[in-house]
Amino acid sequence: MKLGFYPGCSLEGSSKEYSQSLLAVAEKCGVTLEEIDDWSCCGASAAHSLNHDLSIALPARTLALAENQGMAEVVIPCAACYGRMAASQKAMLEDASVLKKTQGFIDMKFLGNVKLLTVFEFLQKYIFPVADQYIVNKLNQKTACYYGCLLARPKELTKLERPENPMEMEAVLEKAGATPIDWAFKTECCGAGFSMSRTDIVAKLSGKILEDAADRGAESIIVACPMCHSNLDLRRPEIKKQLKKDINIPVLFITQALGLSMGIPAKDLGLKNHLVSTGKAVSCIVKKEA
Amino acid sequence: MEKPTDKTHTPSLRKRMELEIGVLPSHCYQCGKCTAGCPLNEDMDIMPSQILRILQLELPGYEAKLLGSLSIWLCLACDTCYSRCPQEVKLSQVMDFLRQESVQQNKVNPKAKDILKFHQAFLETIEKNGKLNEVWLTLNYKLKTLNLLQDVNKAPSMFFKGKLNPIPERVHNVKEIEKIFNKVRENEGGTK
Amino acid sequence: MARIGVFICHCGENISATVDVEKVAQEAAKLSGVAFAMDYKYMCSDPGQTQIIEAIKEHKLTGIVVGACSPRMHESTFRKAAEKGGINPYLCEMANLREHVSWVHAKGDATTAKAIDIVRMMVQKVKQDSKLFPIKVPVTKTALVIGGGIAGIQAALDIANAGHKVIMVEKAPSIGGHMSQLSETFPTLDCSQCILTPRMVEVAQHPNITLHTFAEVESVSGYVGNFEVKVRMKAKSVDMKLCTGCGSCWQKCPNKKIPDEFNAGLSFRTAIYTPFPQAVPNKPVIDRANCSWFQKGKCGVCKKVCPVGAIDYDTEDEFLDLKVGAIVTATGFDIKHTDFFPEYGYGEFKDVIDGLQFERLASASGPTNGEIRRPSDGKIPEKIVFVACAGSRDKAKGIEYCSKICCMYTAKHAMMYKHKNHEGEAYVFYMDVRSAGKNYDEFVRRAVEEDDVQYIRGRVSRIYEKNGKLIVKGVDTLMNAEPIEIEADLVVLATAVVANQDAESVAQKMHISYDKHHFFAEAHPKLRPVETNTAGIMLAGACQTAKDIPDAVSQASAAASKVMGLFASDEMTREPVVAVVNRMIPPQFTTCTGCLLCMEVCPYHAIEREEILDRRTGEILKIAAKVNAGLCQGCGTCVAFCRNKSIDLQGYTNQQMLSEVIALLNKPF
Amino acid sequence: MSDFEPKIVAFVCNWCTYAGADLAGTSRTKYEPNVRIVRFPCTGRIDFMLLMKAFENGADGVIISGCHPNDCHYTSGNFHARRRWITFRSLLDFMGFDIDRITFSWVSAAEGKKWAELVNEVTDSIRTKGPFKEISTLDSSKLKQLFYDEITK
Repeated sequence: MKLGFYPGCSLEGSSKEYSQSLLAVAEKCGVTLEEIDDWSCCGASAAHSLNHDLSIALPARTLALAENQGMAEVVIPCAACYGRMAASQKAMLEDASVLKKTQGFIDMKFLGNVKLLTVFEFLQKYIFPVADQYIVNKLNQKTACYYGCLLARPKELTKLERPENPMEMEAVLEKAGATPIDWAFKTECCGAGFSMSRTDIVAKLSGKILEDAADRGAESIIVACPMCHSNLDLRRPEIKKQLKKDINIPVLFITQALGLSMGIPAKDLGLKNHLVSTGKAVSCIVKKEA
Repeated sequence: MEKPTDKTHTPSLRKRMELEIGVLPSHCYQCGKCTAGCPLNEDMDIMPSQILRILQLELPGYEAKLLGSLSIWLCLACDTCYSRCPQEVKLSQVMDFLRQESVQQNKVNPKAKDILKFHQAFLETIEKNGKLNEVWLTLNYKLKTLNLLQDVNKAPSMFFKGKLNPIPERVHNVKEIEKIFNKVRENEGGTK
Repeated sequence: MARIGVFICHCGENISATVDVEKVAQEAAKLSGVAFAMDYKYMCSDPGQTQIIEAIKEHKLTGIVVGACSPRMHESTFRKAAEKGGINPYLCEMANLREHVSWVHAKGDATTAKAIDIVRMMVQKVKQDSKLFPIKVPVTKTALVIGGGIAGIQAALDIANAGHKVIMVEKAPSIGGHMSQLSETFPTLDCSQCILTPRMVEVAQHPNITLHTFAEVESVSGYVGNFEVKVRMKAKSVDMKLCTGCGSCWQKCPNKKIPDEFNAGLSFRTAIYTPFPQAVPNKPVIDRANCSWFQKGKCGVCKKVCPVGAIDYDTEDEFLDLKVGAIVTATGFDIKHTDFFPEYGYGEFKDVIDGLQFERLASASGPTNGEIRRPSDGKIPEKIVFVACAGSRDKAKGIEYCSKICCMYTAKHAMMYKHKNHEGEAYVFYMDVRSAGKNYDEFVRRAVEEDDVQYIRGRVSRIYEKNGKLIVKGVDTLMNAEPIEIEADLVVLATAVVANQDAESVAQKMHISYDKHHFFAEAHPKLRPVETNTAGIMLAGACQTAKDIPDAVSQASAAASKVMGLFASDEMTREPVVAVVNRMIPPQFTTCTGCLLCMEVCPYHAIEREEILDRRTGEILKIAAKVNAGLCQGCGTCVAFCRNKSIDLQGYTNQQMLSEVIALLNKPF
Repeated sequence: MSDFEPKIVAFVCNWCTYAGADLAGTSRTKYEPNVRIVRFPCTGRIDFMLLMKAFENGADGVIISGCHPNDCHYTSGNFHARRRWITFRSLLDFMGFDIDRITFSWVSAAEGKKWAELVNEVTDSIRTKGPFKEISTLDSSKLKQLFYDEITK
């Protein structure tokens, strides 16, 4: 059984470290991820903003490829990509006319037999069962688990039990020996696609998020979405201007955090790639007593 | 229902929307929960709940008002509204629909031009490469908006941190992607 | 050989003006089996009826057809006449020559022809008629009231005061229901317990009322006037006769951390407990699920301290078999709890409470002795936000209906808060204020105008905790949908009214129908609002739908009056228009194959499965359907469904209907 | 054909449509005299074989009418009637019976006018259809063939 992998564009660019750390963790736990050959962009918010058909067709191509390459499951770590792919799949499976039209666009067959996994589902299904034997460190810090929009909503796609206050990420962090805090901005929006076109909005929304995390004593913020990451990490200067104060809580990808607990060296997790130094988070880590 | 405004008897914006995306404004009872929860409500010129209200009433000139609004471009499709709506009105889809209409009828709000250009730059980059390359996207976007200086200070640091990767990743068979784009366009009768 | 008499009425001019009545009579006379035919100006008049009576005697008639007005008008009149003439009243049929002929058609042959057709039709029918006799059903003049809330109490007292025996069954250890939990009542703001507790005591002391608390109905069988009910008396572990209610047991009980149902979980009670000080009966029971004696097998403190030795750990559930003539169902309602609302914190914020909890906070007998303090830290809130329609009118996550009482009690809550804390601020997020009722809207206006409660039109999207405050993200749709954020100390959700958890199973036990929300269904939404489809079972209070106290009480009295009506005579007389399964001798020769399709389709559960046994060996010879004449209402659905015509409807038999149809078309006879 | 007057039989329930017809009378609403009413306690009681009998005995058209949905005096009789009618109707249709000769309708006790209109409409349509002969000319072998074709499709 091949376990497919769809990195998505950001994970080849600004959020390399996400795929890097995901693959590192997977490898550590003896799980091989196979990248969908010749996958293309999901269209992200641009496609569904400007062209409905395109927003279904673009993911459809990749989904069809995955099917042809005989993948039963595909891991989609990027929350945004997952959202678009799942939406596209749902649209085609629920409406025959959409399916027909889309197959016309991509001129490929689509069967809909690939199961899409969010990063949580992947970790729960493939990493959790074996994780304990590899976890050597306690992260030993207060973390604010940040889901953002696309991991929590809409619930018919994300399949979360408690969309308003999910706990999936917390489960992972507890395994990694961190203490997740209870906070209010878990599922608030960070500004997503506006990081370039409306930086002011990003600064405001991400600002609120950082502020609440800081107020509640978070030592690190954990994310599972490249957009959330770049907004909370790269946009720190703008946020600083917005809040008129400096918050230097590092933002880690969930897989980086897990990787650290497994003692994977920082460079293999791409910790250096962040704008906000992750040193603070790393320094808290202690050996896990047997 | 509003009478068709012109001779050609095209169905009203509301009717077209109902037919295309199957969202019925009549289901909204104006509780305002969507507006209350919207992360961008402070920046919007027309509140989400009011957008539905306008669609319900269809007062003369309402189409221009909606298609020219900034709100439809500010919506980030975070689906907070939909996930809390007691009547399950898919507001984010309404926004998508209105955006596309406003582009087609080029009524796009001047304040939203940058957002639109970003989206267009994004799609063009994909059309060329099949994948998104942030460097290309950024350049393309800057050329469109001409605010070339935005983020230049960031570029070097990002570059050294390996966040920027100038050599674009491309889909082997880019033609395929182009085909998809063309077919979709044809299907729409050459809009955009 | 049938000897039918036909009597055609002119109805003054009403019929004769357009129908040639003489001709109709003449034609009728020619019909086979017609021994006598006449026409007369006013058949329904005294002389008219006398002529019928005499004709029956003189011509030895075996049945009569009266061609006059609609049977819905005068059927009973002429049936009585037939009876006076000495034939079975059900051997009289009416041909509707006025409403269906003379008044709707112009004068002419076609009209007269139609009149003749109808007469011929009825003549054929009456030939097929058979003697029928009204069904008499004895009535047990004892009523069962299920549920001891205000509705049940009202119904029980009304029936008992009318001189009938009443048995009340309440599942909780005390009667009183939700009303006993309320602080003050709208729109008068008088103290709930002050008006309720006297009624509770009255019930306990009433000579005609037998009260069974801590008991539940197990099963109901039988039919109107003759129900058989099995009641489970849950083991109280306390001898009610010996117990003096001194209270030393629960004062000493070590299990002190059990959430108190009466205080809506805002305080704790002991394992042996009386729900509240004014409880009726005011004697404790042991909650075995939480008692260390029953869970761990040790403790026994209460037994030691009881001065009269009333504690008995060995009592077991007992069953009671009751015979009652009527049942009043008053099982009440429940509300959604705060954990139902994801966007309002899944019930994890201590200071987000529901309406019932606020009632307890505001009640003088409550955990804070009537001081409104927040559950988390006991501080007196300076800002309270009330959220109306929490779960109501929310088809996506809650229920689509309006819970009816929330608008009023929310106004009351805000008012009471302002009365107790003049400096405090009260905000109400609402969608509509529905205050239809005597002095209701005035009440709401008072909250706004005199107690300056802030009403904001809009739903609350989210509530979260920050630095000991609750951030309420709402909107004011009346002000250009302006987003509004309030830092509140306490949030009260006016949560939706829903049916009881066990409503469905109760309904199934009683064979009454219920809607998709598990509220019990009335027989007719307008004209029979307190009866159910099962004759003899009435509804009272919020088990039917969300109701406030005045509505619940009036429905209870209405239900009581229905019961009294039933009890007015020793036996009920019912029209013999009921279904019968054909029977022969020996019984197993019935054509009924026992497919019991009729049982499926009968709306009244009037059809039972009967085993025809061999007299000697007792083995089952055949399964057949059996109609319970007490329950059958005579709709005849079973007849149409019956696969081999083994079940038939008296008064509308297959034979009768068929001969009507044939008579209509194949003319002349 | 022009002087053809159709024979129409109406199977109605006692509580709604029969009362409705009474109301038409008391309010003197005039309508075609071609209809003959057979009174049932409830449409749920109507055995559809009676319809066939009616046609067999020379009816040209049949009306079935009872209480509106949810208004049934016996709560569900009219639903049972409707359900059975839907199945029965498709059977008739399949057998090539002209189902337009049967009209299923709801007329409440308050709809005297509607009753009158119903009768007039049906009378007119049957009048244009002409007398009903199919049953007498029914050829069972043809039926069998029909059925065979259907199942061997």
